[in-house]
Amino acid sequence: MGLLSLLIFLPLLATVLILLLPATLRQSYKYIALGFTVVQFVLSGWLYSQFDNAATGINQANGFQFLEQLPWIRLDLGSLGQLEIDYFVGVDGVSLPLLVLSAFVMLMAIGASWNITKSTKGYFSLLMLLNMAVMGIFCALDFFLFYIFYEVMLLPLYFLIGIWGGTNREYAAIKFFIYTLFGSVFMLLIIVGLYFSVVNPETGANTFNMLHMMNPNNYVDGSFFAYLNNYYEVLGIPARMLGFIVLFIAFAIKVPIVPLHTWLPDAHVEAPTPVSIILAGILLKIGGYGIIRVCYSIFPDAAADANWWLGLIGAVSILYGALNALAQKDLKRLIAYSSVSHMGFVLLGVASLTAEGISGALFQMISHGFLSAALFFLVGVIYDRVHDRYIYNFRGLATHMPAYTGFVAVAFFASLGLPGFSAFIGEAFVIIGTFNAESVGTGIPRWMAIAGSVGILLSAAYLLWTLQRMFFGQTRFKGGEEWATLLTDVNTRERIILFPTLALALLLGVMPSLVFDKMNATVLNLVSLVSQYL
Amino acid sequence: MNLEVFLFYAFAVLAIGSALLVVSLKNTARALFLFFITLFSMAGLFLFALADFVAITQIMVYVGGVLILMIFAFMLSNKELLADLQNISGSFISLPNWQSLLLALGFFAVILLGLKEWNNDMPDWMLSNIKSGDIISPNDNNIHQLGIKFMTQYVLPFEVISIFLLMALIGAAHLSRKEDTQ
Amino acid sequence: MITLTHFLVVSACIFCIGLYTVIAKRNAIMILIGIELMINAAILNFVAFSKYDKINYGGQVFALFAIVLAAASVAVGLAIILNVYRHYKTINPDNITDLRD
Amino acid sequence: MNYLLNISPIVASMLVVLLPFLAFLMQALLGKKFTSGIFSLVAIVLSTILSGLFVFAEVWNATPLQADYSWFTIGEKTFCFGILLNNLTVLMQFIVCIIALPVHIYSKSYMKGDAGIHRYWMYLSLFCFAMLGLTISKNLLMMYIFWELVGFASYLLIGFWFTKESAVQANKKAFLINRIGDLGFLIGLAILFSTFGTLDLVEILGKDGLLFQEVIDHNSGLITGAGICFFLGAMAKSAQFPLHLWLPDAMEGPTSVSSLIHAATMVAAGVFLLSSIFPLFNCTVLLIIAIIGTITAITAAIFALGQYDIKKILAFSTISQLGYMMVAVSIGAWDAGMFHLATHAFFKCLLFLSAGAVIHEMAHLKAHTHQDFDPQDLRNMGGLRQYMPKTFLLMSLASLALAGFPLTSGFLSKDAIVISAFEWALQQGDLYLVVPIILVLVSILTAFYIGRLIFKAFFGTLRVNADHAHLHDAPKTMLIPMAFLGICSLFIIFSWNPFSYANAAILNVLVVNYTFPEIHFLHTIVPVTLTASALLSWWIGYNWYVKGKYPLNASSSWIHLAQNQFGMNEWMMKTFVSPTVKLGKISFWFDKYIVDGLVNGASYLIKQLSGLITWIDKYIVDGIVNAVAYLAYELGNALRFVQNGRLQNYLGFTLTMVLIGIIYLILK
Repeated sequence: MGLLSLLIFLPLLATVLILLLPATLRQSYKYIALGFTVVQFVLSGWLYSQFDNAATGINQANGFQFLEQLPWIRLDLGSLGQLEIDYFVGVDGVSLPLLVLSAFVMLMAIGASWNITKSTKGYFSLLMLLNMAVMGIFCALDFFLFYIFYEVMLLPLYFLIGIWGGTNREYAAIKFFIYTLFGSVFMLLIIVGLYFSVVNPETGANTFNMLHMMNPNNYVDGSFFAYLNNYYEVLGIPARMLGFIVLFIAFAIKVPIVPLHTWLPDAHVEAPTPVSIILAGILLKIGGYGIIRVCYSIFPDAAADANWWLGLIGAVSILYGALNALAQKDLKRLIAYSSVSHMGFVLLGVASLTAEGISGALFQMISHGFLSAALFFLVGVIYDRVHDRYIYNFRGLATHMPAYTGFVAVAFFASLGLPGFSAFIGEAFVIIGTFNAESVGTGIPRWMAIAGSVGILLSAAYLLWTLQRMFFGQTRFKGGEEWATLLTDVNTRERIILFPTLALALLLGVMPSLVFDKMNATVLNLVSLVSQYL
Repeated sequence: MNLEVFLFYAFAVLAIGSALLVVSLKNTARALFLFFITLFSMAGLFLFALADFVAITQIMVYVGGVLILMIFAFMLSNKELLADLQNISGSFISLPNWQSLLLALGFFAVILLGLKEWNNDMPDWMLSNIKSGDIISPNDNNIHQLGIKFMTQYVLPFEVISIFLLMALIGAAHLSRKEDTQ
Repeated sequence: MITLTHFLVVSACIFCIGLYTVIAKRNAIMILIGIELMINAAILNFVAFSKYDKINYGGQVFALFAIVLAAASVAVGLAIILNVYRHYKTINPDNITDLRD
Repeated sequence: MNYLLNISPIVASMLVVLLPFLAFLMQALLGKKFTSGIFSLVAIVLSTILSGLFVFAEVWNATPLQADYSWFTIGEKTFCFGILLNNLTVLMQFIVCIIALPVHIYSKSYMKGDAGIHRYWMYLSLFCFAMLGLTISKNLLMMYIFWELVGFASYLLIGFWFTKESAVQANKKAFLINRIGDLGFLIGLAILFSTFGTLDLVEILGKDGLLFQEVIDHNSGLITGAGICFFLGAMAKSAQFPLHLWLPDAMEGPTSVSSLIHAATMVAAGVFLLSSIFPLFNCTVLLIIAIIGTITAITAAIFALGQYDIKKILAFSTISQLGYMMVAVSIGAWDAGMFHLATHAFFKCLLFLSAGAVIHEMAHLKAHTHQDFDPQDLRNMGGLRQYMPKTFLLMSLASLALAGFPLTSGFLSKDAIVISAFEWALQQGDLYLVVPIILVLVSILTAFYIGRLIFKAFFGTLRVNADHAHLHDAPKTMLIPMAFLGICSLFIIFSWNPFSYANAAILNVLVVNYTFPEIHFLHTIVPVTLTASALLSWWIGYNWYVKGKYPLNASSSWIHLAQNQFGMNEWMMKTFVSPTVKLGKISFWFDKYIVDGLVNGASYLIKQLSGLITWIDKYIVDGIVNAVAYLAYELGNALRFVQNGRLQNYLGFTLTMVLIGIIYLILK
């Protein structure tokens, strides 16, 4: 059993353990979850330290590390040939940082769930199941395996939002579920189409292996997604473009992009704090990861054609999310919209198809991963105390909760892109890369970069405005004296969670090489893979 | 037409006729006595089939046993039952129930049809027996033969039927005994 | 010449009359009589066929068995009828409809 | 000891930057318990010593030094921590240190007793770190990082008294307007990166830098764009019209902060930036800079006339002087700009510190006498000369320097700019003369408004009831730094010749090739004119304000307009802020009702459709099923009489069935 399998299935073990323990030991569930996640985090740290920076990843199996390949399902389908599904996992420069991020965010989420009392058994076992699925998604290199993890992820989330959420939780849970399912169901069609178009050069059988799908030589001539002799069209869209679009939409819902983002504010607002943390910290990244790992790598030709639109969507998401955030009165919703805006940078950077842009986008994913997690956690702090997050109900928190305000200010400034924090590196390089795109000739015009930078301005506007409205000025609460006693400053547990997160943001902002070194070779490989079709 | 045939027809008519009367009569007592005649004529018909011992048994068991049992049961039952059974009111002959009649006639037709078909195609054992002449003739000592058969070939059924008869009698006695006053 | 068919026709007549009695009569004792008629018709058949079986005498033997059975059944049947009357104060089967749905 | 003395300028300059950062960290870790600010003080003292002895002394007028330390690699491009030490950067660093040091000392007593003093020291050290880092960055990305960090520190310090509503509004405004500039800077970076593939200043601008290789058209739209973008950055930081709005509001911060950040150092960073990347600008950009600089200079001077708040007068004065520097840069005399930056740093800092001392006293008076008045309002002051003679002396000195009176440093630097501007304009053509003429006008206005300040505050009689015993000069810890700055405001620091800037050390070392010829007679005429007009304006001011022969209606609408900056704040609010907020609301409405409405509409439609399907299912599909079941039931019910419990009937049916079966067999 390899390290990756261990990493993926450790949480499953925790789930089993939690389910088996009798309810009288319910106090131990969170410790079990915490223990397993800590082990997982250490394991991911070990992977990080053992990672070979020179490996190129993306489309070559030898570019991946910690590979594990086991035949999983082998079925003779008669005239349809041999069904070949592998348990095939590995990491490269794109997935490794996300893997570490996931382990970290999971740790935060467990910490944030410390005070959950409602049926802890179900809660923690679902959380661990989610953990497994997420790890699996980032490691899977077999499309079928990927899809299974992708769907498995939905189920615990649905219950976590639907059971432990806020007042409108059912609506939010169903909306989230349907939205994601909408994307993934069509993804399944494309997976099947790809399966029948691609053969494994060694066995001659059709395959779900993503790496084989990335090699044009493995496509059967004249098959639905073939590079050569492909005359298939659906509604006038060439088949490969269609495949790209459908996969893109599936992942774009997760990112989320602007017209498909409406699940996000609802889900975030209704979800309990830890789930918001996971949603913002990991789930949104799956979208970006999928676009890079699947859309761009398997359909580089279509990606090269479509990237103007992707850039446009990214730019629109940035501005639109920021403008919406400006209009929010609910702190959590504000942060949810800011996520839309910040994830727009990811799309813009990826679309730029420059090494700087894509690296910036990946960095932005990492940075947004723990910054948004920290922000949601911070919202959770006051929501836990007074069950209110309406911005105008608070005033002058700075004098009342100085440490909390300190954390909030750091998190706000970090996420509005103050240099020295990680978000700055991500956003700056997305903009630099996007601006550079016109010189390189990837079809992204410069005004998109400028639009993106206006988004940075707007993000400063809404975050500072919030800071001014909620934290500065004379102390005044809607709940009066009662709130004043309830609103105690951050406690040790919260400090333990927040401090490393923000310290990490600072560390990565000062030493971005910690992430860039791991991904450079991979990103360059991706750029060269796609740019040959430009 | 010789005497034998004439007698056969006479018995047959008597049997069928009395049976019809048994059915049609409303008075149970009368019907019982008419049934007595039917059984007698049936016994007569048995003779024509060269089954003298069966005929005797028929008379002894049925006429001497069953019928007497019935009449006694009838006579010895209490007054209300008697009145019920007599049921003298209404016509002398009850009108036939048309559905039942239809059914009975249907069966009759089917049986006749079967008979007609059957005549053209007798079973093998009969044909071979006819051919080899193993047919009971009026001169045969039936009783002797039956006795041997009962004690050899059919000893097991004979014993079973004896026990069965015993059980039936005990059962009947048990059923018809006066209920214990609680 | 009295053929087998003669017997069979008579037997058929008696059987059908018995059948009718069993179905149509509104009197338990008459139903019993109908049964006896049908049994007799059967016995007649046994006996008539027995003529062609000198080796086994099966027809006659079973005719005798049938007679015994009939006697037993009458005994039991009568006992039942008496009990039924004692219970329901009637022997009209139309009035005993415990089997109704 | 020898070893210590042998540290290289590079290491020393790094230490200069890092020491305040260490102080910041210490102060942050120790938190509330530690209020003396000793770390910050020690750090800035050490920084100043290091900067002066090991950096400035070593590099000034010597070979530039540089060092690169690999930072991170993105794609194939490697970015480095780079330190560039040349005349310009070490000068700037030294100025920052030498200004920061007295301000630190001054703060020690000025901020004494404030509840948030620990934060004050923390922020101040953070600012020093960022500002010092900004000065010696070799890599433009690093410069950008420090550029934003100074803005952040400024944000924190403006909002230092965060319970005050106006302060938090002001710091938000400052940060956001600075953000606009930062974005300009960022886009400029992007343009440079996509043009040159690097952000290293030396690689781009060095002797044979990329910019001077013939690969790039110097007048291309992209380079123009880059120039405009960088200027946008400088505009916001250096408070150029119309992005100057934040600076007057920034006066909400402690006065010591205003003196350091919003007068001497940070706001000058824009000028510094433009000077460092000067070769990048082509004629178009320079013209734009000239126009903006001139407009800034004149409008700010006019606004300064109408102010009553002592700090706001100084703020507008700063803006106006920054406009001067911008003009200097735009005409190609960026050395003059830097010279003015240096001199201005000292006397403006001194002005602020003096104003701080005055405000300090007024606030004490207010607290003591339990009166309610604004301690910063000129209208409440007067006659302070008697109570605070030393402050008066120092402030007058600084005012003279500001007005460009001979023997002060301001005389030299201002003359350098105005004369160069005349020379430039004469070379360029007639229309360009507008610029120097406006500069002269501004100079007169400057003399007038600063005279007004002095006369109103120090002459006449105090306008609020005063318990005279409580008004006295500031304590020594405040006075000594002020005196130090006062000395620095004299000509001797910069040039041995009090009447000609030609001998100024800064101008001689920062070698700039002027594109215009020197015109000798201007070098006499302009200083004389300026001095004479300054004297005239003071005479008028003395008559108006001290003698009380005020000819204007105090409530005239012109004064009001000047006071509230021609309503620019409101106009900006109406034109940019409210529409943005409104746009946000509209887009949220759009999101909530249109986008989400579409989603919900789709779900509603699907629900309706499913309702229809349900209806069909219930009444048609299930209807058929039910009909079959109903039929079976009715049939069963109809046949129920069969099950009547009559044995005979059962028998009859059985037999009928048997009969039918037999008939079927027969017929078959």
